[in-house]
Amino acid sequence: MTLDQVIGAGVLAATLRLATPILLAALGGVVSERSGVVNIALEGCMLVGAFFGVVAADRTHSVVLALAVAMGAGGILAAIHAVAAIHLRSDQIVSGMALNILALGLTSYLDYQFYGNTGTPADLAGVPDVSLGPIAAIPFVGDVIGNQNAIVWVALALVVVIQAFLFRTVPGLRLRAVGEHPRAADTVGIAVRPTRYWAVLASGLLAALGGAYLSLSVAHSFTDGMTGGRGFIGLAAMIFGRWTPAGALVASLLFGYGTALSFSLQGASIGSVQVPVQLLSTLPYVLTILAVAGFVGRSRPPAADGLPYETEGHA
Amino acid sequence: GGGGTGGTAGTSPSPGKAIKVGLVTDVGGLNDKSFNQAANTGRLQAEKDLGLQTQVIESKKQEDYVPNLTTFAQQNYDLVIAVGFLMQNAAWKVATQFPNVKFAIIDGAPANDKGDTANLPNVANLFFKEQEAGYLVGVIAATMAKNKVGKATHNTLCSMGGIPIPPVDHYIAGYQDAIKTIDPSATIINGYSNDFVDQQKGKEVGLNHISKNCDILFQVAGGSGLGYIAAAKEKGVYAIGVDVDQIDVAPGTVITSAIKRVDKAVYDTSKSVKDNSFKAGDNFFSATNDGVGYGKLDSVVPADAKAAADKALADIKSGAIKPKTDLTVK
Amino acid sequence: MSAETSMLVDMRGIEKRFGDLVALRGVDLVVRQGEIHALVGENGAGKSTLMNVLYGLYRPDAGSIRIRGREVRIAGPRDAIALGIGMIHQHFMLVPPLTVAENVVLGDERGGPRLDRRAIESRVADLEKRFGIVVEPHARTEDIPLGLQQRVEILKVLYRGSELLIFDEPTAVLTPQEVDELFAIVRTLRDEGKTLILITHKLREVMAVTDNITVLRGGRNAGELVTRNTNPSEIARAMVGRELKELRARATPARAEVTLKVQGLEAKSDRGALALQGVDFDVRSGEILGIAGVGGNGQSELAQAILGLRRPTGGSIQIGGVDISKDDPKRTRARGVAYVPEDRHLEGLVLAFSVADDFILGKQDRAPYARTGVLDPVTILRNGGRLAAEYDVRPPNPKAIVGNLSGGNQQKVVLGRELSERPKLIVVSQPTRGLDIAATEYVHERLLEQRGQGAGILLISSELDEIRALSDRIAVMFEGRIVATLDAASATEERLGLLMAGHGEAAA
Amino acid sequence: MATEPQASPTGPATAPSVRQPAAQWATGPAVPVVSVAFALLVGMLFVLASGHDPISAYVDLFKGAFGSPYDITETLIQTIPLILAGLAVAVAFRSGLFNIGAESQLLVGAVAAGAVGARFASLPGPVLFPMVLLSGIGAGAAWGAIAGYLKAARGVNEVITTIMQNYIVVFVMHWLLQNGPMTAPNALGTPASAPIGDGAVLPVIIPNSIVPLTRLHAGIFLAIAAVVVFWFLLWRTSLGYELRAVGLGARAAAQAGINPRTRIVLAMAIAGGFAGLAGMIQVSGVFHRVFDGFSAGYGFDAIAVALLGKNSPIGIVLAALLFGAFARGGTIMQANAGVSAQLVSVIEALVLFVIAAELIVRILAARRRGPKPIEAIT
Ligand SMILES: Nc1ncnc2c1ncn2[C@@H]1O[C@H](COP(=O)(O)OP(=O)(O)OP(=O)(O)O)[C@@H](O)[C@H]1O
Ligand SMILES: Nc1ncnc2c1ncn2[C@@H]1O[C@H](COP(=O)(O)OP(=O)(O)OP(=O)(O)O)[C@@H](O)[C@H]1O
Ligand SMILES: [Mg+2]
Ligand SMILES: [Mg+2]
Repeated sequence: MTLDQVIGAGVLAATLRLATPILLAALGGVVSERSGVVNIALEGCMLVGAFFGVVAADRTHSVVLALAVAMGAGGILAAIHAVAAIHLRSDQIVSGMALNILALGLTSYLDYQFYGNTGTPADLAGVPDVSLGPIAAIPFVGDVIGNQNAIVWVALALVVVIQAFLFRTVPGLRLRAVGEHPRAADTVGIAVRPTRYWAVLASGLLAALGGAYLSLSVAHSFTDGMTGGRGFIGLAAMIFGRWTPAGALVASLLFGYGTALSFSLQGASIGSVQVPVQLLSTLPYVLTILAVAGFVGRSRPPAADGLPYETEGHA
Repeated sequence: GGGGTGGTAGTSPSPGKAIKVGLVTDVGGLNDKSFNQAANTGRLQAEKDLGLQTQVIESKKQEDYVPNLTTFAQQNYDLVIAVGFLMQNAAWKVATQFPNVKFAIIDGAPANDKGDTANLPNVANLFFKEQEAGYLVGVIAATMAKNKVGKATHNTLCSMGGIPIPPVDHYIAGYQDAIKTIDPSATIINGYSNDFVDQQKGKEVGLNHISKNCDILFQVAGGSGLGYIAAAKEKGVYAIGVDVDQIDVAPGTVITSAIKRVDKAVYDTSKSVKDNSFKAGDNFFSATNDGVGYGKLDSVVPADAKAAADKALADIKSGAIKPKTDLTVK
Repeated sequence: MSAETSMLVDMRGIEKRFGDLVALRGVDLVVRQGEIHALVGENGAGKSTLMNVLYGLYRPDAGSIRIRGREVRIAGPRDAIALGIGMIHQHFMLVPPLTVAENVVLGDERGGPRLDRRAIESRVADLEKRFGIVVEPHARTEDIPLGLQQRVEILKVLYRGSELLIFDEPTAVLTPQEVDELFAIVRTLRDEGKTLILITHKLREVMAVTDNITVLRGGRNAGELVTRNTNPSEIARAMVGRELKELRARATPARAEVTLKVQGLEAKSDRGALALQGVDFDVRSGEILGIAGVGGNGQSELAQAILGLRRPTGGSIQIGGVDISKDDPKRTRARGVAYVPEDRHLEGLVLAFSVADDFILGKQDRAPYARTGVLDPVTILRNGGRLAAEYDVRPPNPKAIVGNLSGGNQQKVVLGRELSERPKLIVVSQPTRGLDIAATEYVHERLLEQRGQGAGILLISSELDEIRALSDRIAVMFEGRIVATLDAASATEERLGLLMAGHGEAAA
Repeated sequence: MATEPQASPTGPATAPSVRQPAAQWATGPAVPVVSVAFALLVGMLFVLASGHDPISAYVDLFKGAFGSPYDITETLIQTIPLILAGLAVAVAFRSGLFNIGAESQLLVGAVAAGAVGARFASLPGPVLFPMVLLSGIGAGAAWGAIAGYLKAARGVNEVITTIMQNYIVVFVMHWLLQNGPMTAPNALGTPASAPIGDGAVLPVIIPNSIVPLTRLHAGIFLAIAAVVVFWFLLWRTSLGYELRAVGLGARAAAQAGINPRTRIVLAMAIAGGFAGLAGMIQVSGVFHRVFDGFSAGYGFDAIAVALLGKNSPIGIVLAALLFGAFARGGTIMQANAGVSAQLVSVIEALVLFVIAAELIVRILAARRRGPKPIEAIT
């Protein structure tokens, strides 16, 4: 085990890449749950984002359109969840699970319909990397951040934007009020349900962007179930990060770092014992549990998280 | 796809009762970018060329194998094909119940509840010698690396498996065996994404390998391996595909593919039922009968590399070379 | 000002149904400009419902509303706010993690989308200065005492320029000082020309500050009274339909043995501050010791420490001579300690349980309700029916869900559970908060009955009337200490008030 | 000290919620039936759109699930692990916890059962079977208890722990079974453990002379027993009362002498036990060994099963049957009507969604409330 394998520029760069989709899902979770709606359909939103992004990139050859379509698809899925959760006051978890199953079935059905045995075309328009010019030339720093994908930067910027939105703007204040005490918000004339609709919709857009990152930035193609549970990891990151964007960033980075380590340490040995690759793969998960148990501890969700708002219910 | 694209359309079914072939995938499903997909290609080919009536069931869970095979057997299918070694025991169970139905298992033989395999009179065991395919692409890669062709300048060759299971490791073992034979000084690195689906994981392993100067990356990881190829494409190095011909996945990056003709196995076995030449017991698909091989070559592959591969192919056929099945470098 | 325009609110024939339940059956309410109008009635009479209709939270099924003579449709709080109506709800409508200033301006933040905290805080500070209602604008709302939270509610309404302020049971959770301060504010507001509607169960308050009174009973009007021409018993008669009982005179307790002995007790609050700093007192059997004090001076921590819900950091708690300061609630209760917590929704009851199930909370693992860990549903149900009847729970259905009972009836379930096994010591906290006269009377009778049977009772209440009416001795708590212990006879309201405010004197 | 802020349940607050009175009309027995019918109707449009005959597709779906004794037994085989994993989720929900970890608890139970069953394969059934049974349940319980302990002692949200645990187990199983400590020498291509001893095998309960080929094993009795245990435990024992009390009102429970911390650990252990039993049954009844990729996602379906079944015993059984029927019927739909597996998933998701959203009921209810729509306040 060398220092380079543990904190080398390669590992840190990989950390950023691996954290990005989880971060985007977690940001979606933060926005939705801050408004009081549990959205475990994030995984499904990511998946439709990944798929429809590829379809649009294939049909339009435009990255911008591809991203728009990807996010639109995530938005639609989220909107369905919003109707169930907000309007119909359905069980939010069942609705989310159903939409996850739907997304998996639908994307893989359509993938086969559209691309059959051949897979997605090879010349897809992809989201480009951003070269930071002179910064890229700086040793180490340049190796870490010099050539990251545009969506990585977008995700990091979104952390700042959403953190500022939630805690430094009036609409953010209202959104938090709706998630903590919807009736109080209602009594001062804040429209509870529309606020929640927007928040859930936004969560779908964000998660779908995470999915599009996987298909359009990382893989340049779509494969069934390619999100691999990142939506759920994102949920965990959201909780770990105490329902704040900055916290979600820390959690996602930690998780990404664990995953990056599990690759860079392959073949390394502790003393004379070579660690089995399969056990190395547990690193990010174990690390997350340890971090939460060791440093983070109790975190409390928004008080009205997951509770449908009954306008004529009792306070 | 790796199947020959036959052009004979309009072959109408034989006037008698149509032969029925049922294909049961393993849990990887039809879109696995790997052998289920290849098997399905073979099925569709057989339907088209041979006028068979075919159907496919995708298994969602391991416990579905028995009922899924049974479903076809009960409906008096002539041939039921189980795709994947995971179905060895299921195939044994169902085949012993339906002695009048013919079965075939890709990558396996019927195995009883104890795990002991036994040949059954109505089951064809379709085996592939993946190490031979691995060896052939290893020859191409090592030759290019040795001669510093194109971007292959570091004489470092890598591979990535999905998970370390025998069919995967056979490919890699053959690959490494060839490299060691051609250039003992070459650096060999192997890794695993521990996943057959996740592209990002595959890509990260690839980027990690490239940072260690790998310039030829051989993927044996299904969908996850597409990420490995994506890494090669992004960093401008070479990749080698697996199972089916993946040259079109990333033209200019993928220099060739280690091919396992699952489609051929399905097609040939279907045909054998129609022709009444069905052979129970072990059927090997190897270099000898074009069951494995290497795929189309990119233009960057020099003639001497192709020549070396063809020579190796001949030696394998003649038995002069027997590629290893154990990894040289873990 | 003509009679017509002086009529600020004119509600006519208001009806409201919740499913099969008719909460309002054609109620009229007239409130004149500039008056303080009392709205009284027993629990469930429909007071809150009527006000929720006026504030646009509920839509009436029938009836009309005129504001300043003009017929209006109030479809939501926004409409109400626009009409100059503001409501201070019984259960505060504050978002706990937000600051005071944020809560005040929420929904009407003014200025751009950027949340300019400093501007908001200074605006709120100006408002506070104008009305003389002072709260730290940048404090987190969940960190400040209930009395201050209520001021935030009032500020919210004033901020929106409301002319009509509806107070739903504003004094239920306030200490006497806070009540006095509130009424001072209320009078100032009237003098400023505001109109106020005050819902309360306390007739003393009605007599003290209001001008006119509307009485509701069972969703109907049961009387319109002018405060200065009436008296408490007339109001009570209209509300309850019978005369008020005077509390029976109490026999002085026999000098009995000490049940609870607390010595040098120290404990920390949830936030880590020293909440109890050397508390000494004892409670004898057959005696009620009242703990008076402004909320937040350690009363809650005291109750929790005795119960074993909070581990003391020093001192001792003895029941019958045995130290229990390290016991958990289960062991404490096994020694004959009963507990009526101040928050019956959160702490007293599992609201989703049936009445019968809530009656056995804490007794679920012992005979006759369970044997070797297996519940006996027949016994539990029978016990539920018996206690429901004995404690006058309405409806007396042991299968009813507790969350659907009225506050008074919920409290009866708590009492039935806690008092039915002849406890040695009863720790009671705010036992009649939010209850109407009849229910309050009922609770008091039950506590006196326990005293008569020899139980020692530690009564924590912010109602001085309650403390004085029930206690044999009164201890005053201030900043985590007992600053004085008085005989009931010598504890005048003035003396108690001074002590509670920290103006000490030599203990009597 | 014990007054911990349990008031607002971490994890989804819907979990232990009392059905709001306003939702009480959503309970009639006809409701799920109507919902399923409606969902199938919607699914029909999808089948139609994909170019298949919806009527025959549905006939196949139904016939596949219930068309013959064999099909019924296959449906039941699918249902068994769903019931048990559903119970694992439901016990936690009832205790105010969200258990996303039924999947890994099931796997851990399977691994333990497979390891013990293979290691002591030569022991006679009366000795071996209880050993395998207990190791499956015990391992699942211990694995579940870890999440409970971390929550009780360190305040770690169980959602995080159980999600992470799911992944950890998958990789540990890779290691155990791919040339690892449990790998059987003659497993051929399959990364699998050695078969369990005959004594540990759950027998097939219907003779093949009556229902040819059936695999329906005695695990169904264990599943039924588990449902009864679930009901009895929660509603007929002191512990169950305590778990529900903690789930519905932790502070009230705490002041009454019920320590929420210990109950949280117990609840997760019991949940893990049910899931572990599911894994053990899959080993003893279906596969007779453990192999890599053993997981079938039961633990995730179980979340839907539990919530669909409203965390009640009968509800869980019915919801599991619905899922089981889809799993089995979907196969036949593929084989006969040629409807692809993904499309079957889509229809399944639709059914789930319609039932979850209680669409029908809520639409009807909105109507019954008359002209004032509940969402009118803006
Ligand atoms: N949201 C609701 N749903 C159903 N019934 C309700 C609802 N709110 C109030 N009620 C019923 O309406 C009646 C009047 O209740 P309301 O809250 O107006 O009484 P109140 O006079 O304010 O009582 P209290 O003195 O206890 O505050 C009660 O019988 C109550 O059960
Ligand atoms: N959702 C509801 N459905 C039916 N009745 C309800 C509902 N919510 C409240 N109620 C009824 O409203 C009445 C008032 O409820 P509330 O909880 O305000 O009681 P309360 O006497 O004011 O108690 P407290 O002051 O302790 O809150 C009760 O009679 C209760 O039965
Ligand atoms: Mg009220
Ligand atoms: Mg009240």
